[in-house]
Amino acid sequence: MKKVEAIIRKTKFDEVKEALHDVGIEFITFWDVRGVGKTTEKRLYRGVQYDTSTIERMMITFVCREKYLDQAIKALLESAKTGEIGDGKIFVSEISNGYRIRTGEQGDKSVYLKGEE
Amino acid sequence: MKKVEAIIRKTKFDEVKEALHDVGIEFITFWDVRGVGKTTEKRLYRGVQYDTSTIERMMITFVCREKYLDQAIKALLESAKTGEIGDGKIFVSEISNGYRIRTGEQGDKSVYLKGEE
Amino acid sequence: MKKVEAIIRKTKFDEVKEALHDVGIEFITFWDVRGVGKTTEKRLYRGVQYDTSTIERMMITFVCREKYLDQAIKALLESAKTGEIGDGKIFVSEISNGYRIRTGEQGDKSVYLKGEE
Amino acid sequence: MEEIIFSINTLWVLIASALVFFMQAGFALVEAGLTRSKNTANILMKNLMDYVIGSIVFWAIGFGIMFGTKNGFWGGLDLFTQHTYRTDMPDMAFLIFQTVFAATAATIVSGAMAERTKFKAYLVYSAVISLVIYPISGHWAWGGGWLSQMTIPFHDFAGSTVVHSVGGWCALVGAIILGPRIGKYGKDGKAKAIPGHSLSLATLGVFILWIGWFGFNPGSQLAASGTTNATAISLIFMTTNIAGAGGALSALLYMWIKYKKPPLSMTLNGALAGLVAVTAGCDAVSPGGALIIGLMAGILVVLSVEFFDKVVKIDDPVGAISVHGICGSFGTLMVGFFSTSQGALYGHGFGLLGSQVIGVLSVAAWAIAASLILFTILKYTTGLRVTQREEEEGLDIYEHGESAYN
Amino acid sequence: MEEIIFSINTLWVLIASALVFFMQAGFALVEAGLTRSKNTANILMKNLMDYVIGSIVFWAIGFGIMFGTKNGFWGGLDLFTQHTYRTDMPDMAFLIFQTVFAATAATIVSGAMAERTKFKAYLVYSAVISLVIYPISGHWAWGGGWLSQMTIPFHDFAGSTVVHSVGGWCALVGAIILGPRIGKYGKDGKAKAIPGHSLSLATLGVFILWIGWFGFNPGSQLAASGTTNATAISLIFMTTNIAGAGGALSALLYMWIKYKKPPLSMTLNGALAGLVAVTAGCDAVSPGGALIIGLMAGILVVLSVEFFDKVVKIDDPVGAISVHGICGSFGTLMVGFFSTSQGALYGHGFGLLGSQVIGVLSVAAWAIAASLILFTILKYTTGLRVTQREEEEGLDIYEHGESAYN
Amino acid sequence: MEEIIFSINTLWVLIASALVFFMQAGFALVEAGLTRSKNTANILMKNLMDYVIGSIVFWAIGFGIMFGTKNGFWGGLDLFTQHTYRTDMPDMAFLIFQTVFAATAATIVSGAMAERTKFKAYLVYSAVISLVIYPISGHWAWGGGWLSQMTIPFHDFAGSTVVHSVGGWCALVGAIILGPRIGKYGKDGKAKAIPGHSLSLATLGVFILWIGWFGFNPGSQLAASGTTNATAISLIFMTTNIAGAGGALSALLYMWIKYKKPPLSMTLNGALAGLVAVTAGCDAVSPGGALIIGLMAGILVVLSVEFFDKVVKIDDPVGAISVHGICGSFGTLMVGFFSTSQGALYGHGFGLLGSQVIGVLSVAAWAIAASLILFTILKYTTGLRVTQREEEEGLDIYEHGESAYN
Ligand SMILES: Nc1ncnc2c1ncn2[C@@H]1O[C@H](COP(=O)(O)OP(=O)(O)O)[C@@H](O)[C@H]1O
Ligand SMILES: Nc1ncnc2c1ncn2[C@@H]1O[C@H](COP(=O)(O)OP(=O)(O)O)[C@@H](O)[C@H]1O
Ligand SMILES: Nc1ncnc2c1ncn2[C@@H]1O[C@H](COP(=O)(O)OP(=O)(O)O)[C@@H](O)[C@H]1O
Repeated sequence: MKKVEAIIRKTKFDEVKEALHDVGIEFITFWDVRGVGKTTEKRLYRGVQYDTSTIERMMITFVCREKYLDQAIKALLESAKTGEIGDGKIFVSEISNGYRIRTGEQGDKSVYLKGEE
Repeated sequence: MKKVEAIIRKTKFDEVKEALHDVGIEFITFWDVRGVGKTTEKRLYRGVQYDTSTIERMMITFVCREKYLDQAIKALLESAKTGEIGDGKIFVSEISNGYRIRTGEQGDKSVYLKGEE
Repeated sequence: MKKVEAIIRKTKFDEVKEALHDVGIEFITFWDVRGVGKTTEKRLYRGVQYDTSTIERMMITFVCREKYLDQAIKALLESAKTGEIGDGKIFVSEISNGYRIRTGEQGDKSVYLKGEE
Repeated sequence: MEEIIFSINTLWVLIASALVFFMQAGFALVEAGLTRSKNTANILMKNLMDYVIGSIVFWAIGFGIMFGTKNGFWGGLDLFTQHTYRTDMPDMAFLIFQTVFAATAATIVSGAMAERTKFKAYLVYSAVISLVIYPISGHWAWGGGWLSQMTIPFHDFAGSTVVHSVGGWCALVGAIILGPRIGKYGKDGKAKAIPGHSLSLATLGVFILWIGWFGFNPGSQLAASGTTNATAISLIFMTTNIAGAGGALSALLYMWIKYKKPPLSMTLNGALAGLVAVTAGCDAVSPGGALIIGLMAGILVVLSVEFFDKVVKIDDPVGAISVHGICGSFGTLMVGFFSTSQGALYGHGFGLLGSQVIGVLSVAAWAIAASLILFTILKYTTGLRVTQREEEEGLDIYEHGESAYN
Repeated sequence: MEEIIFSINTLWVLIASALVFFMQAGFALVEAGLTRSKNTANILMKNLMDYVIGSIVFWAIGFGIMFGTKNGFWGGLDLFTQHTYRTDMPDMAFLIFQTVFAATAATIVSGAMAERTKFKAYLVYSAVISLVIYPISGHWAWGGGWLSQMTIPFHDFAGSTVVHSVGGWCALVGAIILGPRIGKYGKDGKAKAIPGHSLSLATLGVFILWIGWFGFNPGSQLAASGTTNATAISLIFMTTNIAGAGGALSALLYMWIKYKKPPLSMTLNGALAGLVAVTAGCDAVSPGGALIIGLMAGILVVLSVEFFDKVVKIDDPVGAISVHGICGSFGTLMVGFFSTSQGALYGHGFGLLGSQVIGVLSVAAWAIAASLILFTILKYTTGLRVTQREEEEGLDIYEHGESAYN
Repeated sequence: MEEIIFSINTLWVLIASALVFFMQAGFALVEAGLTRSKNTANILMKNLMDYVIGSIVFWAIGFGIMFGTKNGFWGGLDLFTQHTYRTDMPDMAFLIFQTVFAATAATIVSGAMAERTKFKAYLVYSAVISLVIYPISGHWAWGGGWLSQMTIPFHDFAGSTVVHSVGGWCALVGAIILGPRIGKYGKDGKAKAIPGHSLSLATLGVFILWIGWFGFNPGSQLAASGTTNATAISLIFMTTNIAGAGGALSALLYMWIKYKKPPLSMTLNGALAGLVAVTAGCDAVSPGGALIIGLMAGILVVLSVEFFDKVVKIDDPVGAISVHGICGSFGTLMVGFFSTSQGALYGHGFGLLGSQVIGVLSVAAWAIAASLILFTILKYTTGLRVTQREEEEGLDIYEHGESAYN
């Protein structure tokens, strides 16, 4: 199994979600994150300037079977892209094992439902 | 060292926490996440229906030594389970190295305190 | 590529951010997390004591090329340290692949900009 | 001159009505703040709708039951309030003031039943309390009913018993029938803390309630013209304020001593407890008396919250039973001691105290009986409690299809 | 005696002014709550600044245009309001009351144009509406202008049309010229929901607006002394309250039936719709009439929000066009039916209705024409809309260099 | 007739008291909003408790010191305010109005000392300021003390100096003795921004303070009956409002020009600065004068915040020293220029200005000296500052055992 983590624009979330569903990713988990980088947008708080330009992004993550990976990445790259700086990143890593809490099933079976294939 | 990431029901958090402590997991880190999947609960906002059923979950994560892994998973599976759809998932992955910031200790030592074993 | 995840004190964030930038980490992503451990601080809510001492921490994460790893860890260890219990942890893991959404570039190129080296 | 007196009274009663109306916002914020964010839209909606429904049904029927003159038990019907009731101010002014009072009684209950009650059932309950439960007991004490006809009339100036304890007792019955929230009591039966999602909202709510009380209590004088009235409402301002301060202070100190740390959430309850307790006697006690009543109420509310939470294990997320039911009754009884003109401590014997006991008990009996019937019927018709899944995921999504925060 | 009457009127008008002022906070919270957190500082700032700018320019110029006596179309210039206008209260009291009214008209627009308008452009717009757009139509109806000189004068007691619909029509024009927010309409043109970030803030805002309305409507009586005035303001309190209740109730029920779930966000709009609708006739209708007007407005606002959102695809994040423009106009027309002394339903024929139609249409025409010119000029000078990047990342950072939540 | 005058005055003073009370909520929200969420329960608690404690001790002792007639320096003892002070309204009305004023002076300090002060020490401080520090200077100016007995009496109508600057100076001393928050100044000594956690709360707080000022300033007339009083309070409404608007506007424009972006947080301070500054002369200046005072205060507050923050490096998280201390003093001095009846700009020479200077300086000297002693004693007894760990993890958990948000 592969874990995909993508840092995307919040405004792109709906598109990304749909694109992923379309290629068979059933469940994604996400939360708000912020990013801070070199290019800074000046901020001002009560007369004090501070130049961390934290930008708001959304972290989405899902674990999927190897065979879904390529199409998921493709879907992600297409749906999350605007072409402007700040579109974000996708990182893929290895998951050694997974469990479905409800049933205790492990391995690949933890991420898809038997009979639904 | 292994990293365990579990997406659980918020209501189960207290039980999970205690179960993990009981099997020797000393520290866990957690935050709020949302999940969105195929089964959708219709929502309505000012007359517009939108069908992302984001459900609120809690992500908990901890890094532990190999030998604790099995019992931690067992504890998690038991304490986080309700048997109803939506109980969540557990994913295990490999950590190549860890550091305790306070002391700079690395490797296994970063996740347990000398002398406490 | 390596993924670094560090759980640090919120108050140390600015220092950490600057230290990382100085050693060439261009972009970091972060969010608020809470930790709960064995040492508990009693809390009280409307007369009921509850002894989860969740402490607020910040999770910061970045993916960097192998060659940056050591100096990044060093910078982190120095900048995030107070020497008091609760300084947090750093975990390093392997990333199998990365993509820059804007351009579709993958692998190492996803985390640095051509020509900026 | 008559006209001027009329004007001044009207002005005061209307302004007081606006302030009391604002208490709805206070209740909404306190209750939302002390519960979890997954149920916030639900609790806000309940607080809005009980006012909305109360406004309509109290005008349509409740007011007549309360202020009609049929007999000592109820006032009879005056559909859509057509009769004439007052000569010193327009009937509409009196009606609007009474409407916002009725809504207060109704709104108390939502807090105790928070995070697990079906919205539909709540709406029905809310209509019934403004329609009949509150008006009946209101009639007894304020509408010329039997409590006001006793030799020593029952003294509940602004409604510690008539308004607050009625809400509190209904809340008690509701919370019992509903049962505790999932996760409130561990397998060992020990109470667990379920912290509210925003003490900022709760604190703002208490400040709003406090300013609302400056309409609630002095407004109940129902007049402001003439030296007597002006002096009375000034005293009431003072006693109200001092009792609120006393309640907050003693709750804080008591918690501090007992648990080493003074928590905000309980201090807020202490302030409300003091305000509720002085409501019955705010016109009759001295500022010193008010302070003592407030101080006692602040401690009482802590003990009471712990008692319900830990001993009898009734889950009341915001402490409504303790604040309104217990401290409301307590404050009413204290008038029997602290009334400067009739109280035992001022050497006037225990006559008034007797009346107070009768009043407190009879109103409690009525509120408990009526709400018991009501909630039992609701339980077996619309159903009272949401499903486990709805409760766990939050009422906002399942009952209202939206979430309060995005 | 004269002095006392003078005092009582002053007191009432000033208190009402304070309440109406508070509506600014209500608008700020409703609009902030119903939009996303990345634009919160921006929307709050707009709500603050339109009051600030309105206070200054209305005093400097607007008031004279509105209440001067030059001719039926505009009142002329009275720089910094030096003339004398009233004998029954100080001019300053009248001025401050009118100022908070003017600011209300101005502030309505920010909601409809939220999340994408340049701050600079908003400030200019906001000055112009308080300076001239609102005063002109205000003059027609309230300043002795032509609408008040018709045989059957146009009846808009507290400003359903003069205040609310003016704001609503400007909002309509602004929202059209701006275009929808990024992401509001999918590629297939279907409307998407962009949920607001905090229903707690929005609900508190509605409660604050509601209490503000107790200054807005009864305050428009501009007097409280004497039985007639006291009775009038009491009635207005009642009709205002009942219409708000009616609006909330019918919006809730309608949504419940249609979508199976009653959402808070729309119920809040329903309450406001009822309050706006009754504003024109609050002095002239019976409580029963007010209830019916409110009930109708509650449903109308839902239909209208859906119409603008889904059919004509005008993106109005908080529903300002529907609440203030549509329901304001609707409520004004209803006076023609429900006025107890002049309305068609009470057998007085359609004369008043005719005047109401003329008033509603002429004010709408003026507001739309004036704001069309204004926004077009702004579009080609300062620019009206922020860049795509600013809109996506949030106006707070790019326009104000700070974020509302940290 | 006497009775009616009495009634009208009472009504006005009580309503004003309620509005001023509400300022406590405003302060609580502004301070909570401009600090971090880990200290929210603590700051809310402080704002609640200074009112609670102030209500009790001011009644018990402070009032007598302030309004007694012992001598020009202090008024003497009148335990629990038993004497008679007024004939034109009930003493209780006067007392409650003065109580809410005293609490305002007290509450200002919590903001400047936020996020690092021990709760216990704060409670003691808060008692002492309402008990003696504020009453003494209040006596000088308002209680018949020496400032009011000068040939040209010191003019501080509603307390720019007596209330606000006293709070501001105590805040200054407190902030100095405490030292800056951890992380406020970098190793290079450069000031860092520590953004507050919610500008929504802060903005609502400012709106609430603004409406509270409509009680604070016009209420200080302490009467509303008769043409003179009615005209006076109307003017005060107007000047108060215009100065607040002026302050917000100039702060916004100044920041915009200087930093290219107009931030909300500073504009809020600007509004408060204008309101504070006009408080001294709100009865004596023209609306035009009020506008100018407000405009100047809005710029002054920005300069002052930057001066304290960057130059002298005193860490004042909410800008209380600048808003209340600096702008309060500034506004008081401006009366010497802008008073239409006595001011230099109206050709009445510099006599009043001299008195204003004396008043401002003597009150500042007293407040600084008294609070210096107080805070030094606290430092060496209860301790003033929390430990490093407590400050880093947040005062909520360590001082109160709970967190504001869950
Ligand atoms: N493949 C996945 N990758 C990441 N998160 C997932 C994945 N599958 C489920 N989740 C998370 O787990 C939560 C519960 O999972 P769900 O599939 O509903 O439980 P069940 O296994 O009982 O059907 C979801 O809300 C989602 O956040
Ligand atoms: N094994 C672990 N897995 C995940 N998070 C951890 C782990 N150990 C510690 N943490 C996180 O790091 C934070 C600080 O760690 P702590 O153990 O208190 O520091 P120290 O190493 O100085 O004792 C904790 O709050 C928790 O969030
Ligand atoms: N190396 C990295 N590790 C972790 N997060 C990153 C990294 N690089 C970028 N991000 C996240 O992705 C977001 C957008 O990336 P950015 O570099 O601005 O886009 P682009 O690739 O178009 O230049 C950032 O806000 C940050 O949160």
